[in-house]
Parts: sequence; structure tokens; C-alpha cells
Amino acid sequence: MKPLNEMKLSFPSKSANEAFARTAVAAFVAALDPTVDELTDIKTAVSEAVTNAIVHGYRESIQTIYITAAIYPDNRVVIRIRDKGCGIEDIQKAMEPLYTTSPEGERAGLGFAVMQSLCDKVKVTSRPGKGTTVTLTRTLAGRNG
Amino acid sequence: MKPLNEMKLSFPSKSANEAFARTAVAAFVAALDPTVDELTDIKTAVSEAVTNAIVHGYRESIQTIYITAAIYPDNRVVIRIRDKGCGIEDIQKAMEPLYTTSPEGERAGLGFAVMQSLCDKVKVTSRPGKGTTVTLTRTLAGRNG
Amino acid sequence: MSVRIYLAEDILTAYLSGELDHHVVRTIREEIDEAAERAHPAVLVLDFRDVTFMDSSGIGLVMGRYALMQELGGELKIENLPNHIKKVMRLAGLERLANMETGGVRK
Amino acid sequence: MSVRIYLAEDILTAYLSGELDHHVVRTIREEIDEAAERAHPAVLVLDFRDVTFMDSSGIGLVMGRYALMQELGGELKIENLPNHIKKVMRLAGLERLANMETGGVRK
Ligand SMILES: Nc1ncnc2c1ncn2[C@@H]1O[C@H](COP(=O)(O)OP(=O)(O)O)[C@@H](O)[C@H]1O
Ligand SMILES: Nc1ncnc2c1ncn2[C@@H]1O[C@H](COP(=O)(O)OP(=O)(O)O)[C@@H](O)[C@H]1O
Repeated sequence: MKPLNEMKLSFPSKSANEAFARTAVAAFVAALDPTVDELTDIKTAVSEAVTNAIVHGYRESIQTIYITAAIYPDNRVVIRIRDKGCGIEDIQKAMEPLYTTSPEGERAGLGFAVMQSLCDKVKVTSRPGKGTTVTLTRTLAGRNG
Repeated sequence: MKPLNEMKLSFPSKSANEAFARTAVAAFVAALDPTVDELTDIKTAVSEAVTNAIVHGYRESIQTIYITAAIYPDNRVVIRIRDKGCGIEDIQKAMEPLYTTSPEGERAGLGFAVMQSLCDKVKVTSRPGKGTTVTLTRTLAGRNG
Repeated sequence: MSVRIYLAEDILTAYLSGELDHHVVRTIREEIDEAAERAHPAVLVLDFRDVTFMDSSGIGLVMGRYALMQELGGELKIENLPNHIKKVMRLAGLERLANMETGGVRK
Repeated sequence: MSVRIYLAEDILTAYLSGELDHHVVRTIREEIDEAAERAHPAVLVLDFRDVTFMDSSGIGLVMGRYALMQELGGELKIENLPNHIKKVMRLAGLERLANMETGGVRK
């Protein structure tokens, strides 16, 4: 299916850009007239993935984060968050609730759990040393749903 | 001077994306803690330039609009809006208040006038057949200014 | 963005709300013009009270309705301009239509 | 984002406001911990009334303060969770700490 609308965004992996990234994605999705809850869910999931790219992918060094978002005719929103950072050795383990490699940073190990709860689908592809791509899919019921 | 922060954004030249583009730029600039007036000025100027790319640059065909925004240490915000559309033959004439090539579309011919009023600097580069780049510069006084 | 249009006696009032840009101006223009052409009002009022954002597309909207009301032999009034919109109208060189801000543009 | 911290008797209350993400949690954490380590309160209250956004970084903040209060021999209470934040706490698998939602997490 061809998207009705799509956008690409890139920015440095500074933690100040977490708010920018989720707000920009929300502004893009706003055209679908989502409910406040739907918009909050999407912002939260994007915030998790962007924070992971900053904290884990790039380990707080300043490099570039890439986001694409697309809206499909069936009200499906697909958001891809990509880093060219350290990558993930064992994706299944990484996605387990409470698993974290940064307890000292007070990460709760719940980022993926939150994404999975708030999205219909979370796909993670990663290559150690090459980077990680998280693809979030959420179909909006919208105001008539 | 090296920017403190910068972002790149691209999206199709659909008029529904006018709102998305100005909101995304505003979200990026928000980190500088601008006043409501400063934020409104920036949103308005970006909206003018994006609308011009859609209406004039691409003449309502759907192609890609590119935006970059950068924040400098002196609180300067530089926003570049670029299209690969028809370009402008006579930039000076195009920038004259009330000059428009689309009166039938009820364009007022005041887009550049508004940009110039709301920004410290408006730079336009264009090549007929190649496209147009509008660079908006605005220094924020912010809440202490 | 939306527009609600009311006719009372020979005054047609269009209450605009939301963000007024090139994207939404197209449909709003059609709705207003259709109502005006049907009602032939003595006065068309554009009420900006609930407009949260406006760029020069809004100026085009005003100028176009001004032309239409001239054609229809009526009058255009602009009401309740929020400050950020006054600024665009003024900055855009519309000082000569400054009486807008106090309520009316007369032919 | 900001945090205002008040000590009344032996209750230390941190009123959080704004968007609670990884970026702001760092400084907030330091402010709360400094106050708690100075005051050694019987109860630390985190008040979420004015938090407009929260991701799992906020859960890390809660869990970390819970550990700190255990260490200091005190208690942590979570108050005034807006619905969207309850959702993150709950969805993140924190049902077992569900008594948060009614006011307190006891040691
Ligand atoms: N973009 C990424 N790059 C590298 N590792 C990642 C990335 N995202 C997640 N991880 C790994 O997966 C683990 C679990 O992530 P998550 O569930 O979000 O919890 P948390 O961020 O709290 O650690 C992280 O601790 C990290 O080891
Ligand atoms: N991106 C662009 N590509 C091609 N032509 C442009 C572009 N931007 C502006 N122009 C030209 O400059 C003229 C004046 O622009 P402007 O002051 O914004 O007024 P308006 O958009 O109301 O016509 C336009 O009518 C058009 O001919």
C-alpha cells in the first residue's frame, strides 16, 4: 500500500531533542484527527525509541538519529526510528521487561514494554556495530472509532 | 559559528503539511524558551515559505519540500526552506509587496513581506527550472530579552 | 479549522476558528461565498475571535471577500482580531485598511 | 519541566510539572535526592498532578526514589497520577505496585 503522506526527520542525538522528536511526529499524525489518548500513546512510544537511540545506541555521544513516519489509507501510522550506533546483540533479551544494560542511569528496562503496550506492532532490527531500527505501527480508530 | 543544534525535515508538498511544517519547526525552536510572540512569528514566516513552495514552486504537483533549522549560540535561529520547483526569474520583483503570479488563487502577494517583517533577515536564492531556497534568520531575545 | 455561518436580518456573519492557512482557506472561501451569493447580505462580517494562527493566506481571504461584497453591493466588516492577527494584517502593509481594526472596511 | 520541593514536619514533597522524560529526569533526580539526603524524611511524596507527559524514564525515577527511601529508612508515596501516567505505570507491568495509584508504596 502506498502511503498517503510521509515525512523524514533527522537531528543530533542530544537528549533535549527527545521532546522535539515526539512533538514533530505528533504534529505529523495530527492530520488524521487522532484522539488525545492516541496522540499521547504515539508520543510516548516515540520518546522511548528516541531515548534508547541516545542512551544505548550512541551511548551519549552526539551522532544523528533518523525518523520516518508514514500514514496509510487504512489509518495506519508507521514510524521508524533509526540509529547507526552500537546495535543490539540479542534483541529478544533486550525486549524482555525489566532488562536493561544501564541500571546506573536509572533506566527501568521498560522502554520496549511501553512501546509494545502502546503500539499494535513493534519491530526491531539491529546489527551489532551497525545500528538499530525500531518500527512502530499503530492503527488509529480516531474520533469515530 | 557552529550550530548548537540542527534538524532536517522533508515531506511531500501537500497543503495539509503546511501545519505540520510550522509546528515541527516551532517544536525545534522551543528548546530556546522563546516567547509566545517569537514562536508565532517563526511559525508564520515558515508557513509563508512552505506555502510558496507548494503553490508557486511545485504549482500544486506533489514533490518534496526540504527544511533545515539550526540554533546558534547567540540565540540565532536559521531556517532554510527549499524546493526543487520552477524557480523565480526576478527575485527582487517577486519580493515586492502585493506582487503575485497567482491572483486567481487569492494569493495576496504579501508572503515575502510577512517573512521580512517577522524575521531579521530573509535570503532568497533561486534558479529558474531548478528551484528556490528561502533562508529565514531570527535572533530570539527570549524571556530575559 | 472550521467556519460557522449565520444570517440575521441582512447581516451574514462567518465565525472563523482554528488555524487559518492556505490549506484551509480554500474550503472556507467556498462556504462563505456560497452563503453570501445566496443571501446577498448588506453586511458580511468575518469574525476572527477564535482564529489561533493566520498567515498571509488569511489576508487573501479578506481581500477576496472585500472584492466579492463590492460586487454584491454590500459591505465587509472584520471583527475581533486577536493581537497576533492584527500584527500580520498590519505588518503586511495593510495600515491603509487600519479601520479594519476598529470594526469596518467601508467601500 | 521543573520540580518544587517542600519539607513539612517529616514529609518531603516533590511537586513535578511539565514533561517528564530522560532529558529532564537527570536534573530532577539530583534535586530530589539532595533534599532527601539532607532532610532524612519519614515520607517522600512524588506529586504528579502537573506532569503533562511521561515515558518510562519516569518509572526509573520512581523506582530509584523507592530504593533511596528504603536506604534512608523512609517511605515513598506517589500522589495525583493523571490518567495518561497511570497508563504508562500500569502498561509497563507495574500492576504489582498498583497501590501506588491509591496513594502509597509501602516498604
Ligand atoms: N537503539 C538501541 N541501541 C542499542 N541497544 C539498545 C537500543 N535500544 C534498546 N537497547 C538495549 O535494550 C535494552 C532494553 O531497552 P528498554 O526496554 O528500552 O529499557 P531501558 O532503555 O530502560 O534500558 C537496553 O538497556 C539496551 O541494552
Ligand atoms: N518557492 C517559490 N517558487 C517559485 N516562485 C515563487 C516561490 N515563492 C515565491 N514565488 C514567486 O514570488 C511571488 C510573490 O510571493 P509572495 O510575496 O509570497 O506572495 P504570494 O504567495 O501571495 O503570491 C509569487 O507570486 C511567485 O511568483
